[in-house]
Amino acid sequence: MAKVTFNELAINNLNDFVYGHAPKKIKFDNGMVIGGGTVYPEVNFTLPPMQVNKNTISKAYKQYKEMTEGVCQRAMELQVPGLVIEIELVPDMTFNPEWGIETTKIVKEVMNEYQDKNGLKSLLRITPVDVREGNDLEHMWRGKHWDLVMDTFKGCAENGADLLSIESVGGKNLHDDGVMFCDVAKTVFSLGIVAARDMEKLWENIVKIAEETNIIPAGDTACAFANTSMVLAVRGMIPTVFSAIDRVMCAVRTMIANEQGAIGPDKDCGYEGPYIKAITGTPISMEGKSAAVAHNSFCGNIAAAVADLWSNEAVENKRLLGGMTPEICTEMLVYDCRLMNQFTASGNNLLMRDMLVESDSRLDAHAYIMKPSVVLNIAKEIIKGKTHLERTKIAAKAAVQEIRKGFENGSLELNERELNYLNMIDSQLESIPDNEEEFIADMIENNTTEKFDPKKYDIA
Amino acid sequence: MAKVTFNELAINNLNDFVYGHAPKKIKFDNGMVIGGGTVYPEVNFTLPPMQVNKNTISKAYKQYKEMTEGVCQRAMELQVPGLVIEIELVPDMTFNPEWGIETTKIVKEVMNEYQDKNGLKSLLRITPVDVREGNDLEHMWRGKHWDLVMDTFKGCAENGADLLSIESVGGKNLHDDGVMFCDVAKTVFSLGIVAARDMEKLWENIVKIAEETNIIPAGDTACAFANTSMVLAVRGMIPTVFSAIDRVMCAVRTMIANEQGAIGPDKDCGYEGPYIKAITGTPISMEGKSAAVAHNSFCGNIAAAVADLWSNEAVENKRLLGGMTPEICTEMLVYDCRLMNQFTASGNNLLMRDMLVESDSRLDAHAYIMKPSVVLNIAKEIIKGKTHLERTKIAAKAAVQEIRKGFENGSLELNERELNYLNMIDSQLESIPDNEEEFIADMIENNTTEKFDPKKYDIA
Amino acid sequence: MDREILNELTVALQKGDAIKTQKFVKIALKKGYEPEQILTEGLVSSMNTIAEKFKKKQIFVPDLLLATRAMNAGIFILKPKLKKQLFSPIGKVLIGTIEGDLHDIGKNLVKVFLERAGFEVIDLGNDVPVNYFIEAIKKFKPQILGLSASLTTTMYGMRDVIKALEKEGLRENLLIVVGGVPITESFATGIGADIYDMDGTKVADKAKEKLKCSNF
Amino acid sequence: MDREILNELTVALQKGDAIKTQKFVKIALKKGYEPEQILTEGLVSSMNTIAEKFKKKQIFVPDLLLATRAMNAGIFILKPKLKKQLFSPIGKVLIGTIEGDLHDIGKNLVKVFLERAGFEVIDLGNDVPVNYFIEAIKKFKPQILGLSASLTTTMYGMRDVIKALEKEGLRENLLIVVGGVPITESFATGIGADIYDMDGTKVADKAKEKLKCSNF
Ligand SMILES: [Zn+2]
Ligand SMILES: [Zn+2]
Ligand SMILES: [Zn+2]
Repeated sequence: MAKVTFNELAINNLNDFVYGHAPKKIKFDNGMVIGGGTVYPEVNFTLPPMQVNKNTISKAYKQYKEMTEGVCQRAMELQVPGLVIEIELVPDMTFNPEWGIETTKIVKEVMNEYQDKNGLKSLLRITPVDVREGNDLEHMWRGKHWDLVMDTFKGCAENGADLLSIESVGGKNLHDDGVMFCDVAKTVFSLGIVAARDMEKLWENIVKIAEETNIIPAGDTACAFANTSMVLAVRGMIPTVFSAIDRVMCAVRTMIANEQGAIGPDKDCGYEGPYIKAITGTPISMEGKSAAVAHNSFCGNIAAAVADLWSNEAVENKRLLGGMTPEICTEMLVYDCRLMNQFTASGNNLLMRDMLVESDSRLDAHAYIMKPSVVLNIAKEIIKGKTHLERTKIAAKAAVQEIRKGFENGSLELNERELNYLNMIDSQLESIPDNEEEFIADMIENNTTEKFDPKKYDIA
Repeated sequence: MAKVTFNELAINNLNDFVYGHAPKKIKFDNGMVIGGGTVYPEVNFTLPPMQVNKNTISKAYKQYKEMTEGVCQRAMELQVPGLVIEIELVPDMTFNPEWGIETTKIVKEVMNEYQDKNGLKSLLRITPVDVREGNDLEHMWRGKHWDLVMDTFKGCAENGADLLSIESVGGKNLHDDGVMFCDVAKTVFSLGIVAARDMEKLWENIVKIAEETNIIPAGDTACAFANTSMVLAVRGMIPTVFSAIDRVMCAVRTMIANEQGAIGPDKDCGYEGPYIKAITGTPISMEGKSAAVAHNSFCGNIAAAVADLWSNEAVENKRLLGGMTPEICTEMLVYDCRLMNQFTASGNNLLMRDMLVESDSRLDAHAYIMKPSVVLNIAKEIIKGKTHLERTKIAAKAAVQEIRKGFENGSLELNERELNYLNMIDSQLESIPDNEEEFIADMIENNTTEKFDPKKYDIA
Repeated sequence: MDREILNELTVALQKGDAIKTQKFVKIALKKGYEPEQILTEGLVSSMNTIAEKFKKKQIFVPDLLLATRAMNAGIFILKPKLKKQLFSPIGKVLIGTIEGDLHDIGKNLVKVFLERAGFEVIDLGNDVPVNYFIEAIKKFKPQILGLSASLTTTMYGMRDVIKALEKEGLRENLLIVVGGVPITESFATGIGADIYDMDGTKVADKAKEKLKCSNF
Repeated sequence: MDREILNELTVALQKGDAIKTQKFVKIALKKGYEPEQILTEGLVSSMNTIAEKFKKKQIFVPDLLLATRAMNAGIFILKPKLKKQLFSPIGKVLIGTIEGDLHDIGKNLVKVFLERAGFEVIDLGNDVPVNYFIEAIKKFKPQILGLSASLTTTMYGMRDVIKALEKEGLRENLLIVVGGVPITESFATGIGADIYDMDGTKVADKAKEKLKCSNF
């Protein structure tokens, strides 16, 4: 079970809650310090449309080499104090761990060259794909799929990765249904019970691999969960209040990586990051306006307010007039980071944080629950919960209350449709039984389908 | 000849020199005010690789319609206070004015629809291509090429354009040679004599068309001149001090549009914009980090310091994971503008300006000469010149001095190679004869080639 | 006869209340309404209103889904009493996500809209191998095949499916719709698909329109 | 014989001083150096040093151009005195920018590097129509054709040129290099070009290499 339970906030004072600074900063041998005052760009790039198989894998390697060279070259020309590169392996590179491992080697080699020859400091985050899905999945924690994920982590850890992350998917299918129907009980169950149990098991093992190879178990993201809600909300498919509340609930889930020993920086697309930072004190990676290359959002600025790494999420390798997209994203991120760091250097970082916050927080509920003061208010409640389920329910309840308060005191705009859903979500929360056994039994009974089999999670 | 000569600075005080505010703000019927306090995004998009001809023109129209819809939709969702769209017509749309005119209509129609139905305020800038080049050019100011440019301006002005601009090319061929050899005398001649004469004639006519159609003659850009230097400098091909000095000289040239009656906002890629704003008081459009989609630069942040519109330069219509590139660029610009406007709303815009400035100005000579205090110092000198040639020489000399001062007082880093070129440029400037007649005669004698025929400019 | 009860039915359906919808259908039957009238004036017309509202972004996906569920609940009561099978589907669609691809929210949304438009939809789920598609097409004989891919590395799997169909002689009478985040129109045309659209609300319309002009 | 004068020649050339380069060449001849030695040890070797420095980004384009100009000035003095034509070009290149495209700085840089590498370069300038390319190829019989385009709307003009060459039976013995900001490798391959590169320093190397393995 959980190694650590966070029962206190690592950050209690709003003045200590700012980008670049984290209570538990991480120092690296090359001199980079994440959370030590400087925000670094985290550039994330991927293959353009192409098949990855035996016949094409050498082409894929070549692309990764060129993309890494382009990014390092641009970063060097722009004189960055340090650079993080993230490679989210494509599925075939986890299904064939040797391909993921070779990619890790290739990318790291270029980074080492730039570090040695040009003094460009850099770190490599490797993110295997969580392939534990599909028709032939036997079990979440044993069998072929589990072994592939673990083998990939291990091989990449031994061959150049500095940070390990994953966008894990335990409970995702249930959560998808919850989102489509804005079904709060199902969402709570998928996160507080199913996802939580998977996070414990998964991260216990990732942390072990990282310890054995002496690298950093960085953290997870609710990409498969609250990002689905967020993107659907941005497209007007579901209410933004639902995506906001879902996000806060997801913080409880994502934080389990840290309970198991992950020390940050968590993954860029975890917009729940501010909660992780406030509660655990670990540095976080965030993405916002520059992630428009991957998806739109209503929190392009506020996402930077307490970030320690600043990312573009993921860009496919394509040529635009200004060069290849990975280089272009690098340039954009570098300038954003320069500006934030300049505010820090002149002692005005709190003002910058507040401007980033104020520019977005009024317009959207999801942006609003990322507001540092709101994060601290809610985080304070979350840590009172004794179990992951209880914390998930508290998170939702506190989020509803903060959103309502924000609307009432005029710091958040919500239309009537949104308000209706806020009330609906609130009453759905009320109707979840206090008795956990009863709730779980009821949920298992009504949600066991071919898509969600509790036995694969050793539940029931 | 020139209608107005600017002999005083419109902005004398550093505290009045900031983004969003211009002494000569421009009010539009839809309520938008450029230079009135708010920075608006100016989104610029173009066709992906494709041929434009009789057979494909309808496909091109379809793309423009879709791109405009995507941009307007995203801008509306992000609740922008106002939007500027710029269409830089592709060459075939100036060679066939009817195609440029039809494109203007199509784009404006979508904009009007969004304005009427969704309250999205917007303005359309149309920028015909300056096609006065090529083997069959008869003369810069008469004949087929001239007529095509004028017909395009006229037709677009009558069919939906709100702002007229051009990236004019008079003197470009000479200037190209000047850049490749870092030949200062030739550069001075190309800008202060050849380009200056062309700008007078060209803008006299554009202003006339704008007046007749009751729209705004916005302004020009030294895109074909100092942007060539800037991009070559960023690639390490020529010294950055040359590109910096070239930029300042170009301010004299670009400003001639304003002398002829252009009232701003000048075109985004005119990085000499801060000089235009300081001297003439007209609002300016600028591009920086978000223009990385079109070219890289060393002034991604500082470019925003005194901008009134904030642009992405030009992006080809391609799909990335987050959607089509024009929409993606819109989102990025919107967040940048939101942040700048938030600083203004809270009374901290001067601090934001200084942070934008400080984050870039130390690292590159071209960024350094965009520093507002440096701009005012140099602009003060420029306006002392009696002729365009004299102003061009003063600009170069003052730029050399400011760069040297910056290096000496530690506010600008320059390596030895750059310093050598700075000295070389300085001594080249000294050797330009004071006697203008003599200088011009000498230049014409040594530079008349098939690429540059002074007769086409009625010179000599 | 007062129309009060049909109005109440409409309200219940639009609120997505399946239990009340069933209740009012039963009452209407007792009051002597023809099952056909309850179906068209009570259920179908309200559902059309809901669908219109959704297209105009006046309501959310859950509203649409719950209303659909309520409508189906109402139809469940009516079905045995309808004189003839009013609901013969206008076409049969087979959909699935390409092998190696595990995202299916997008596909699921498209499915909802196709069903709404009167299609019978057979969903093969996600991570579907090429030969599964082939076998299912032989078995179900759909008029339309919907292929979804959300990853740049799996989108070429669509081409593999289309090639396999051609090889098996199954391509000709099939309308192929492809969709997913990375899919562009030119990609769709390039691999030989008929319809490209990512927007669930539009796929159904386009499929209907295309079916009309096709020789199926 | 002291090598002092060759050293001075080297310094003058590397500074790009054409007048001094000519002066020192003349002095060296007077001092009795063989023209061949002045050429190889004085001019060519210093020029190679310059080119190396440029590749390593230790000097700028103008430095390279001025040194080239100085070298050519020196060769102008030496030429009548050389026993045999040492400078037979290693290949003939025809270059030009596609019709409708008026930017040529990129093309000019490539030209400089090709000349540096020993190619004879015939420059058709910019805005070149398809039939001009065809006629020039018939007339000059180059081994290499370089096509440049800087606009997304003109890049397809490259394909037109290649198609016309094929039609005229001129494609086969021609190595085609394409370049320009919007040109990607896959585009280049797609239209049937042999070499794609935007970087002037590399085009020359690649062209040399390819020529070696070709049957020209
Ligand atoms: Zn993610
Ligand atoms: Zn990511
Ligand atoms: Zn431009």
